[in-house]
Parts: sequence; structure tokens; C-alpha cells
Amino acid sequence: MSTQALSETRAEPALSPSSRVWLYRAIFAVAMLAAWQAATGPLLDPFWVSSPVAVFKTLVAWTASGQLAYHLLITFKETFAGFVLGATAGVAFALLVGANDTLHRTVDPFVTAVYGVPKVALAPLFIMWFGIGLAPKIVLAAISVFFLVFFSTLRGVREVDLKMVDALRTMGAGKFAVQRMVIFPSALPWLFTGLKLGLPYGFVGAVAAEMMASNAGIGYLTQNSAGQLDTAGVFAALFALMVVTTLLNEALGRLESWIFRWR
Amino acid sequence: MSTQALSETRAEPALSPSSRVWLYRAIFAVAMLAAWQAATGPLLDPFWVSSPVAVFKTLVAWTASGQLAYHLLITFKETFAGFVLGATAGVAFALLVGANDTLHRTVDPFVTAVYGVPKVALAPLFIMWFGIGLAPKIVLAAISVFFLVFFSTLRGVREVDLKMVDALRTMGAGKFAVQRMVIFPSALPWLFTGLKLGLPYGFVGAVAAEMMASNAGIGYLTQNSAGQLDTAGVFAALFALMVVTTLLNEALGRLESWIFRWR
Amino acid sequence: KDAGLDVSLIDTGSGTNSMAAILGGSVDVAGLVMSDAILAVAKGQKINAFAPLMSQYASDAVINRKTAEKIGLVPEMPLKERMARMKGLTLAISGRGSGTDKIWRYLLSLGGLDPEKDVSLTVVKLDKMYLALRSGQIDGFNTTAPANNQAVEDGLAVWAARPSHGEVPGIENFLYTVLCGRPDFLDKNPEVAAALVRGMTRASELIRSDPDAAGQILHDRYFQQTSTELIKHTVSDQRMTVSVPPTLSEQQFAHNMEFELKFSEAVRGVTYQQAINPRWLGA
Amino acid sequence: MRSAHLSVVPAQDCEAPHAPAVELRGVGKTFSSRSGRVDVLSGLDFSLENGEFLAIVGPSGSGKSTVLNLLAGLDQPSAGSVLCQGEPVAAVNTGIGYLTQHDSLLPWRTVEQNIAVPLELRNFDRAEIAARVHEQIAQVGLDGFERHYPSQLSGGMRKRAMLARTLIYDPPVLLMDEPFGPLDAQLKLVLQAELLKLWSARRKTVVFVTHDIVEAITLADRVLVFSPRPCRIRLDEPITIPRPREVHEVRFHPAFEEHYRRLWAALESPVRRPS
Amino acid sequence: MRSAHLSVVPAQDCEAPHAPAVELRGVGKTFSSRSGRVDVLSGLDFSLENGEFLAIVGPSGSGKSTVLNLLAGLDQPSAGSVLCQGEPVAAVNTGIGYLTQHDSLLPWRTVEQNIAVPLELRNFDRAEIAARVHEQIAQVGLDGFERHYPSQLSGGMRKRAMLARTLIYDPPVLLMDEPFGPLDAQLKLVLQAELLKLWSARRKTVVFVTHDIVEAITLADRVLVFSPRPCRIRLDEPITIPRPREVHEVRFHPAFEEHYRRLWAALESPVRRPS
Ligand SMILES: Nc1ncnc2c1ncn2[C@@H]1O[C@H](COP(=O)(O)OP(=O)(O)OP(=O)(O)O)[C@@H](O)[C@H]1O
Ligand SMILES: Nc1ncnc2c1ncn2[C@@H]1O[C@H](COP(=O)(O)OP(=O)(O)OP(=O)(O)O)[C@@H](O)[C@H]1O
Ligand SMILES: [Mg+2]
Ligand SMILES: [Mg+2]
Repeated sequence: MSTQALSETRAEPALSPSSRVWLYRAIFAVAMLAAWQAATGPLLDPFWVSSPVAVFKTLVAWTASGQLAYHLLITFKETFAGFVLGATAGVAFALLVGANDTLHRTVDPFVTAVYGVPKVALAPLFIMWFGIGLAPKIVLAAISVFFLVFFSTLRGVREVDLKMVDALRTMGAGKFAVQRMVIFPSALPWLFTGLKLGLPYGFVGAVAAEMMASNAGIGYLTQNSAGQLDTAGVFAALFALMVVTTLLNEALGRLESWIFRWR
Repeated sequence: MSTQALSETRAEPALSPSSRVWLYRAIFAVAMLAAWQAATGPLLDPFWVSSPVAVFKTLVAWTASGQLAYHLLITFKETFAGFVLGATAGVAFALLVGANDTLHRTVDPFVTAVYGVPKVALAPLFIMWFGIGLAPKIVLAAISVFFLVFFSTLRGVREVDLKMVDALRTMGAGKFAVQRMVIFPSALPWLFTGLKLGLPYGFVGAVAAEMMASNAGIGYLTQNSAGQLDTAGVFAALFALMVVTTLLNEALGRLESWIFRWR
Repeated sequence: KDAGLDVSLIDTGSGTNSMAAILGGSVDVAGLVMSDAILAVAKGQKINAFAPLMSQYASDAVINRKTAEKIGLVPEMPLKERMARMKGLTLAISGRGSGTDKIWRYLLSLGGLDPEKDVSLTVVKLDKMYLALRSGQIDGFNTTAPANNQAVEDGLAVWAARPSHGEVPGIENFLYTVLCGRPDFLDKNPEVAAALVRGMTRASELIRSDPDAAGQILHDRYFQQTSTELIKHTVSDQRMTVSVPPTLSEQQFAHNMEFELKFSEAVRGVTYQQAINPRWLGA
Repeated sequence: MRSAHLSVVPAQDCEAPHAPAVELRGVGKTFSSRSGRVDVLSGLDFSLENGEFLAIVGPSGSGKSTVLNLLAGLDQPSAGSVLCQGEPVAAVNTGIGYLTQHDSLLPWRTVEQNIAVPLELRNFDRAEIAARVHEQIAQVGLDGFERHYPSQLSGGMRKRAMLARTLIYDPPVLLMDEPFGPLDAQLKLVLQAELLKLWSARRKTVVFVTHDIVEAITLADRVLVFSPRPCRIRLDEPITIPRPREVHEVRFHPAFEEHYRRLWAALESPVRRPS
Repeated sequence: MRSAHLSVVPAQDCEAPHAPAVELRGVGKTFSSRSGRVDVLSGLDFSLENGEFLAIVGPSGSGKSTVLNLLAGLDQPSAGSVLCQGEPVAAVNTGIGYLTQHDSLLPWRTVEQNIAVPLELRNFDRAEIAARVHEQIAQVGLDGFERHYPSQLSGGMRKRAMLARTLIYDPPVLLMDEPFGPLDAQLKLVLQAELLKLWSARRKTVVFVTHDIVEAITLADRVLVFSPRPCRIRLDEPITIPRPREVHEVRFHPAFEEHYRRLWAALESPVRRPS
């Protein structure tokens, strides 16, 4: 009997854990939307919060007219370029700065200071230097990503297990080899945290830049709808953005678990 | 002779490492300011980038009139309240969500989605729900801090060494004891990364909210100066903000190394 | 804007951004508030206004309907009376020293109020003013159409002061918004400037003479989501602000300077020649 | 568990006096990984009476630690069942004390704080914790290092801290994975004597993994010899040396030679390949 | 280092033939921590000729690993000086192979990738790396586990992987900290034999820390017995058993008993306190 009890706990459940998670997610999403729809009208003024139905209609209309894909693609391109730039720079700079304690401690407060500057306040400078085309969006996305990746990776570099570094060094590894074989792999979980924190902020950066000055992109779309007090439009644009961000972050997660298959 | 060579390397250098770092920092700061001052005029139009001298003059004037302290204190209070709220919620929620794998995987994409929404686009909702007083600034600061702390801490919770968890569980530890004795301490470096990433963003959030609608605070000050095309004023306000952010992050760093004295 | 020009319209959130875009060279021409242009000139920037957009201070003040009832304000009262009743209200400006700030101060002082003590002027971004009023966070605001027209049309607010209708003494015949460009761009591309001025003139005439048609065009091209009625009303309501025929006279400029100097000494010394290039108006 | 601590009467944990303390029935364990499947255990059967001292020896990588993990409920068998006090081990087994082979001290706690963990979990009051921790630290010879963090200890000292942490809460069943491996011969004898004393006073059930055949004979009632993977029991040797035993003397007992020879032969049997 | 690998002539590393391979002069080491200062070494002197095989035994926590860390240049003495081939060890000593007491495999590399690290660092070509890694893995008996990650190995298997990684690049000086501790008796003998074969073919200088006195006598030319903290050398015992030795037979050599007794006595001397 007890044998049976045990084998039962080992038996495959009706749903695999992964599809169970998807089920829960779906339930959660539907519940949220239903609650929103129900609250719209009696509790909440649709002028402020629109309603799922209205948002859905707008999405359908935009999809049909091709607007959505057009604007989304533009924002995606800007963010992607910014993300690649910012993440690469962040990792490289973190590895560089993390390699030396004095350098690290010297540079750290300055980077923190720059990180803490609200980029909105520098909008005029951005526009003057980078114009109003794609450049300022890419730059803002890159900057947003850079700092998050930089600080996370730097922390990872500083958290490395010195015993492994010592082991490699006695085997004759130079600085560069230690970086490649020990520091980088051991900072990877931190790096990925930085990437996952950075990617959505990259989008936020690009969208914020679009809101500042542009004639295309999700930021333009929200700003445009907001200007016409079309809340459904604002939410539809944001919803599309959310979907893209989440999917991309999910993809990052997949990449990560493939890299961390040794666990 | 060789003994001497060795003892030389062990001898205290003329400057202690810490004061050396401060020296480097000072050199770096002075070099940056000098470069900026030198470039202003011949290379860069002071209308856009002002100049260290002009910024300094503005700072002196504001300090003398008490304006600077007044506005800074307001922004500081908003951010501090937001930081405490956001960080507490972030840590608590991360511990909660991290305790269960299914919960974690269910909730993760939704949190990511919300995280990726540009908060500027939600300004109308903020205004409606939280008004234009202190509340929206605190809320925006709290939200900015929350996500960074949440994701970092969550990652830390997931990275915990399961061997330690198992050891505690065989000793009879319940879920809560495991959280307190193993998971929380081992997630601390991640938590601190979240705090250090979050604090400056808390300021950014508060300042952005101040720029939207306010009568006081650093955001108001920058917005005001910008409206009068007074770049020196904008930079002076940002500079004051940078100093505060950096000092607070330095304080966080001190706190952290005190906590991590076991290393 | 129908004069056969291929222009791309770019939405930049604020005056500072537009100015940055012009001076950084990424935009050739932008509509700016004259007072910003004057301030930039005073700070040594090279920027010229070459065509008027609105020649009335087109920043009309509205206040919440309920507040108006409470303080007994009705649009039919004389302006001074209306202003005098505003005591204790929370009013939105877009920034200290901005156009909305100045006009509030000017209006309130007409009513004998001290803007620093008798009301609370709070900074709200221009595009958030309508929302702040609607959610009850402020009692009134002051901005260019259509946000204020919308508030009135929606029954949320009533007019408190209408400089655009010329009812405010001292700022009639005033350069409010103008088309600006860098002098070197204007010199190199005179035909573009001329074409823009021609288009402007035609559009202004259309707005003045047939606001409904102009409103329809605006709606179809740029504001599909907003109701046609609102736009038509707004256009016709604001039609007196456009400049027909377009002028950038020295007298108007002097008016501007006089108004600006009430608030800031920084702009003293800016001359007509520095700020304005009326070359194309005659063409 | 609390009761286990409070009653100091020997053999107090025989609530089900006729069920074996620990029993494995046809246990199999297979690890699957990218590089293929590894059959570690297959059809393993053995049982252990309450109060019995069992030693397990076997080649490196044969599955000794895996068996202890199964008993501790930290892993589940792929086949068969694991029982503890007649109950199947489904979740983590909190009725045991497990001294793992790998280091599992909490690096952010000092030696004394680490050793206090099980008592804190049982809500002992501060004074009693302090007293018992002090005593236990002295027993494993770590006095003077109470305030050191694990990273400031030598390998053997860390093992001793783990030993103290396992013994301090007096669990009825002890699983010990090479506890005295990184200790010097002298200290090993001292701690072996300590363990025997504790065991005979409290009649604990002990499963003791070691590579030291002498140690196995010295301590155990019975020694199992595991074969290389997939692991089966190659020899189940009851140790006939009478108790109480004196750790220094056991190796001079007449029966010792014979036990030693048989265990060694069982370990050696199919000549190992390396070189 | 490269040359160390290429030349297989014995005793090839005597560039300074009359300087001892390793020398400690009046070495002291004190760790300071919040909980006070710990004097680990004080006035330690010993030296080692090229090609000599030295074993160190001593109580747990006496400073054996500390001495190896000093020799490896991973730590600096508080007093005195450490010389290697006549040169003071100022930075990390890359002329040695160090098998540490703690686990230092890279968890993100498989067994074969871990073992390949020193060869990759020396820019060997892929084919040669593969061949040598394969051979070395077989030598330590890890075949079949090439693609396993360290977390999928048993404790003894991890030690063997570390051993393979240390031996594969053939460093002239070997520092080994309890390399065979977590291995079964049988495998220990096999690997001891392996080590002796390698040592006599290549005449390496070896410093070998162990708790197993038999192992020390079996392998070493000389055995140092450390005293408890602060560590001094209590006995410096040259082992007179002639070479070549057969690991199975050493314990039956007539001189063995005497060595064993003396080492044991030295270890034991002032009776240890615990209980
Ligand atoms: N997670 C895992 N994935 C794959 N194989 C594993 C895993 N854990 C253990 N093994 C394999 O199980 C076998 C037995 O491991 P175990 O730790 O039980 O050995 P052991 O008898 O304790 O050896 P040692 O004396 O060296 O500690 C080993 O061959 C090991 O490779
Ligand atoms: N970082 C440190 N801070 C304080 N004390 C330390 C530190 N590292 C080592 N020690 C102390 O140094 C002493 C010697 O440690 P070492 O690791 O050399 O011992 P060992 O002889 O190798 O012992 P074992 O046989 O147990 O491995 C120990 O008492 C230890 O507490
Ligand atoms: Mg094991
Ligand atoms: Mg040691």
C-alpha cells in the first residue's frame, strides 16, 4: 500500500506542470479582464479607464488598417537597436570596471550619479544632439538598458567566488582567461537579471522619446490618442507594447535556461 | 634581500586604499568639470549646456535663498516614502512569489508586462487617482522602486543554494523558518542590487511626477528653469539631485558592507 | 498648408523641445510662442519669426462649472468682476514664467488679486490640464484651444476670460504664436519660407471666412478621433485669433515687449530686427 | 522531534516497536541527464532495527550518498519504496539528523549561530541554547572559534561544526556521510569514542557512511559493502566485537582481522579498472 | 610552464640546481577577524629539494592548508618569507599545480571541459586536448562521466576530477591537500600507485597533506608532523623504506611499524582536550 502511495506521488499529474502554468495564466488574465469590464461603467468612468471591449475594438481596427504592425515595428526596431547597444556596452564596461577594485570604487559614484538623472529633464539636449529621427529613441533605449545591465553585471563580477579565480590563476590563467572562464560565466545570472530588467526599460525609453518628438511608433500612437482623449486608444497601444515586451522577456528566459542547462 | 622585498609589498602605502580612491574620484570630477568649462563657448553653446561656473553660481544663489534646500527636501521626502513603500512591497512580494514555483511562473509575465508599461503614458490615471499633491509622486517613486527590487530579489530567491534549504528542512525547519534563515540572507546581495538600482529610479519617478504637476521639488525646479530657457538652472537642479542620489547610494553601500561582514 | 509643400509634421511635446529641434537643425520650421522666441533671442540664439500664426493672446481661461456656481461667476459679468471672484482657487499654469503663467497673473491683477497670495497657481503639464480639471484636482486652467473649448463643450467648465476674443485690455493685437526658423535656413530656402507664408495666409483666410470647412479639413487630416462638431466649434470660436492679413508689425512687437517686461527683465533690449524677419509677408 | 529531545530514556523512539527503524524495499534510482541515464541503485533491500548502528562502505560513486538522500526524503526513488519507522518517506524526513558529505553550514552565521539553528527551530530559550551550544562546541573541539564564520575555518573544522549541529538536537535517527573524513587520526578517535558514548546512552539508529574500514568495524553493529554502480549489497557483515568497545583497542580484538579481511575482499572483488 | 610540459626528461626543472625547490624561512601567519586574532603559523622553517616528496600530517585546523596557500602565493605570510625555486613568492605561483581541499571545479563546465582548462590555457590544439583529457579521465576512473557537470558527481568523483585537472598539465611542483580523502580504500591504493609512478617518472616536487599516516609513509620521502596552533614542526621524519615501493606492500615493510609509531606519538603528544 505504501508502495502504491509513493508511486502515486510519482505518477504524472493529469496536466504537465508547464501546461498547468499556462492554464493558471489564462485564468488570471481572463479574471482580470472580466473584473475590469465589470467595473467599467458602474464603478469606473470609461473616460479614464476605457474598457476591455473598447480596447479590443481599437486593436482590431488598428490591426486591420495595418497601423498597429507599422508603429509596433518601428518601436521594436528602435528598442532592439538600443538594447543591443546598451547591453553590449553595459556588459563590456562592467567587465572592465569590475576587474579592478580601485577603478570600480572610483567610477561607481559617477555612474550612479548619471544613472540617477531623470532623462526627461535632458530631452532638449537629446533633441538638439540626436535630432528627432530614430537616433534619440535608440539612444534613450540604449541608455535605459545600459545602466541596468551595467550595475547588475558589475555586481555579478564582484560576487564571483574567489576560490575559483585562485584555482584558475594557479593553473596559469591570465586576467583575460580568468574573465572568460570564471568571471563571465559566474556573472551570467546577474547579467541576465540585468537584461530582463533592461529590456522593458528599453521599450519605456524608446516610447518616452517617441512621446517627446516623433511621427511614428507606439509612443506616438499613445500620445496621439491621449491628445484626443481617446483612452481606449492609449490602452490599446500600451497593451500591444505589453504583449511584445512580455514575449521578448519570455524569449530571454528561454535563452537563459538553455545557457544554464548545467544546473 | 628577498625578505625585504616581501615586507615592502606588505608595508602600508603612502595613502590608504580608501583615501587613494577619494583622490582619484576628486581628480576625475575636477577633470570632467574642467573639460566641460573649457568646451563651453568654443565648442558647445552655453545656451544648451550652460557651464560649470554658471551652474555653480545658480547653486550658490539657490542655497543662499534657501530654495535649494526647500525643493530638495520635498523631493527627498517623496522619494523616501516611495522607496520605503516600494522596497518593502518588492521584497515581501518577491519572497511570497518566490516560495512557490507554479505561482512564480504564473505571475511572472504579468508583472513583467506591467513593468514594461511607460508610466508617463498613465499620467492621466495617476492624476485622477492620486491627485496632484504628494501622493502621485510617492506612488510613482514607489512603483519605480518596486519593480527593480521585486525582480532582483525574486531572482535571488530562485538562486538560493538548495543544499542549504534541504539541510534546514531535515532539521525540521518550516517554510517560514527556511525563508528567514536561508532564503532571505542568501537573496540579500540581490536585494541590495535591487535597492541600489531602485533608489535612483525612485528619484527619477518622483521628479517625473513633479514635472507633470507640482508646485515644489526638484522636478518643479527643472521644469521651471527649462520654461525660462535657463539651462544653468536645469543643470543646477539636476546636479543637486545627483549629489543626493549618490550620497544615499553610498550610504546603502555602507549598510550593505556592514551586513555582509561575514565575507 | 495646402500650398503644395511636402512637409512632415512632427509632434514635439513642448516649446523647449521644438526650440531644441530648430536650433539643433533637425527641424527647419516650427510654430513657437513669441515670448519663447524673444527669450531665446535675448539669450543670444539665432532664431527669426517670419510669419504670424495667431495674433491674439489665444490662451483662454476656464474654470470648473461647479466652482463657478459656488463663487457666482458667470461669463456675462465684466472681466474685472469675474477675476475678482477667483480668490482662493487652484489654477493650473504650465510653468513659472510660461505664457499661461503670465496671462493668469495679468488677468488676476486686473481683478485686483495678488497671484502669489490670493490663488494657488500650480504647475501642470499643458496636455494634462484638461484631465486635472476633469478629475477635480484643479479649479481652472488656461491654455490654447482645443482643451479649454472641449472642457466647455463637455459642460465641465465655463469661460472665465477670453483674451482670444480681444476682451482683455492691454493685449489686443499681440503676437502670440509665430512660425520660426533659423535665419540661415530662411536665407538659403527663401522659396520654402515664401510657400509656407502663402499657405499660412490661405489657411488663415479660410479659417476666418469659412471656419466649418477649415474644421472639417483639420478633423479629416489630423484629429479623426475627436468629434467634428468640437473641432468646428473650436475653429470658429478661435477664428478671430488668426492673423488676416498676416502682419508682424513693429507695433505688435512693441506690445509684446511691453507685456514681457512686466514679468522679466531678461528680455530687455531685444529688437524687432533681431527677432522678426517680415521679408516674406509682403510676397 | 521535540519529544525526542525531551525524553532522555534510552530507546525512547520505539513507538512502533516491531517496525524496522529504516527499511528499503527494492529501491532503484536512476539519474537521467543530457549525457545519458545513470543507474545508481537497483533492487536495493535492507532494513535496520531501532537502535542499530549500520556502517556503509563502498567504492566512490557507488550510491552511498544517494541512499542517505533517499532516507532523508531529499530525493525520491525511481522504483521501490523507502520506509522510516514503518512510514513511507514521502516528503523531507524531519525525524532524522543528516550530516551531509558536502558543506551545508550557513555562511552568514558564525559557528555558534550555525550550531544553534536546530535549537532555534525548536524554540528553545536563549539561555538554554547558549548553554547547550557552548557544551557542544567544546565536545567537537571548536572552542575559541565560536564567533568565526565558516569561511574562516579549516576543512576539518567545518565538518566538526556540522557534526555539532547534527548532534545538538538529539534526533532519534542519525545519517552521517563521511563525518570524520577530513579529520586527523587522533581527533577521529576522540570523536568516534564520543559518538559511541552518545549512541549507547541514547540508543540512536545510525547509518554511517565511511571509506575507512577500520572505522566501520570500530563503530558498527553491521557493515554493508556496496558494489560499484548499479549498486547492490555485496556483503552484509555483522560485527561480532562485543560492546562496549574502546576505540583504541578494537583493532587489536581477535575478530578484527577477520572482519577487516572480509570487508576488504568484498570491496576489492572484481578488480577495478583504472590503469 | 609550457617547457615543463614539453620536456619529459626527469628532474628537468632544476634551473637553479642548488636552490631548494620550496623553502619557508621563519614564516608566521596571523588571521585577524572581529572575534580576535588567530596565530596560525609562527616561525615555521623547512625546505624541500627538487624532486622530493613531502607529506604533512597534523591536527585539524593546525595550518596545513594555510602553508599550501602560502606556497601557491594565494596568501601572503605575516612574517618571514616563502621561496620557490629560490625566488620569493610574491604573486600567484603559476609554477605549481594545486589540488585544493575545497571544491574548485567550474560548475558550468562538464568533467571533460573542467579537466581541459589547463590545456586550453596553454593553447594546446583541440585534438591533443581531447586525447589527453580522455586518457586522464580513464586514469582517475571517471570514464562514462565525461559529459556530467560537477553537480552530478559524487564527492569522491569531484575530487578525482580535480586530481585529473591538476595532473594533466604536468606542473613541476604539486601541492595536494587531502586528495584521496573521500575515496574508498581500494581506489585510494590505485591512485596512490598512479601518483608514485608519475612522480618517479617525472621527479616532481610534491607537498602532500593527508590525515592518513599510512598514506604519508607509503608515499613520502619525508613526513612533517605539525603541532596544533600556533603551528610548529613537531617531527621531521625521513621515511627509510626504499623505492620503488609497492603501495600494497609498504605496510608490511619492517621499517613501517617504527615510522607509524613515531608519527602517531608525535601527533598525539599533549593529550587533546575534547571531552
Ligand atoms: N543529479 C545527478 N545527476 C546525474 N547523476 C548523478 C546525480 N547525482 C548523483 N549522480 C550519480 O550517482 C552516483 C552515485 O552518487 P553518490 O553521491 O551516491 O556516490 P557515493 O557513493 O556517495 O560516492 P562518494 O563516496 O564518492 O561520495 C554517481 O555516479 C553520480 O554520478
Ligand atoms: N580567513 C580566515 N580568518 C580567520 N581564521 C582563519 C582564516 N582562514 C583560516 N583560519 C584559521 O587558520 C587555522 C588553520 O587553517 P587551515 O585551513 O590551514 O587548517 P588545516 O591544517 O588545513 O586543517 P584541516 O585539516 O582541518 O583542513 C584554522 O584555525 C582557521 O580557523
Ligand atoms: Mg558520497
Ligand atoms: Mg586543510
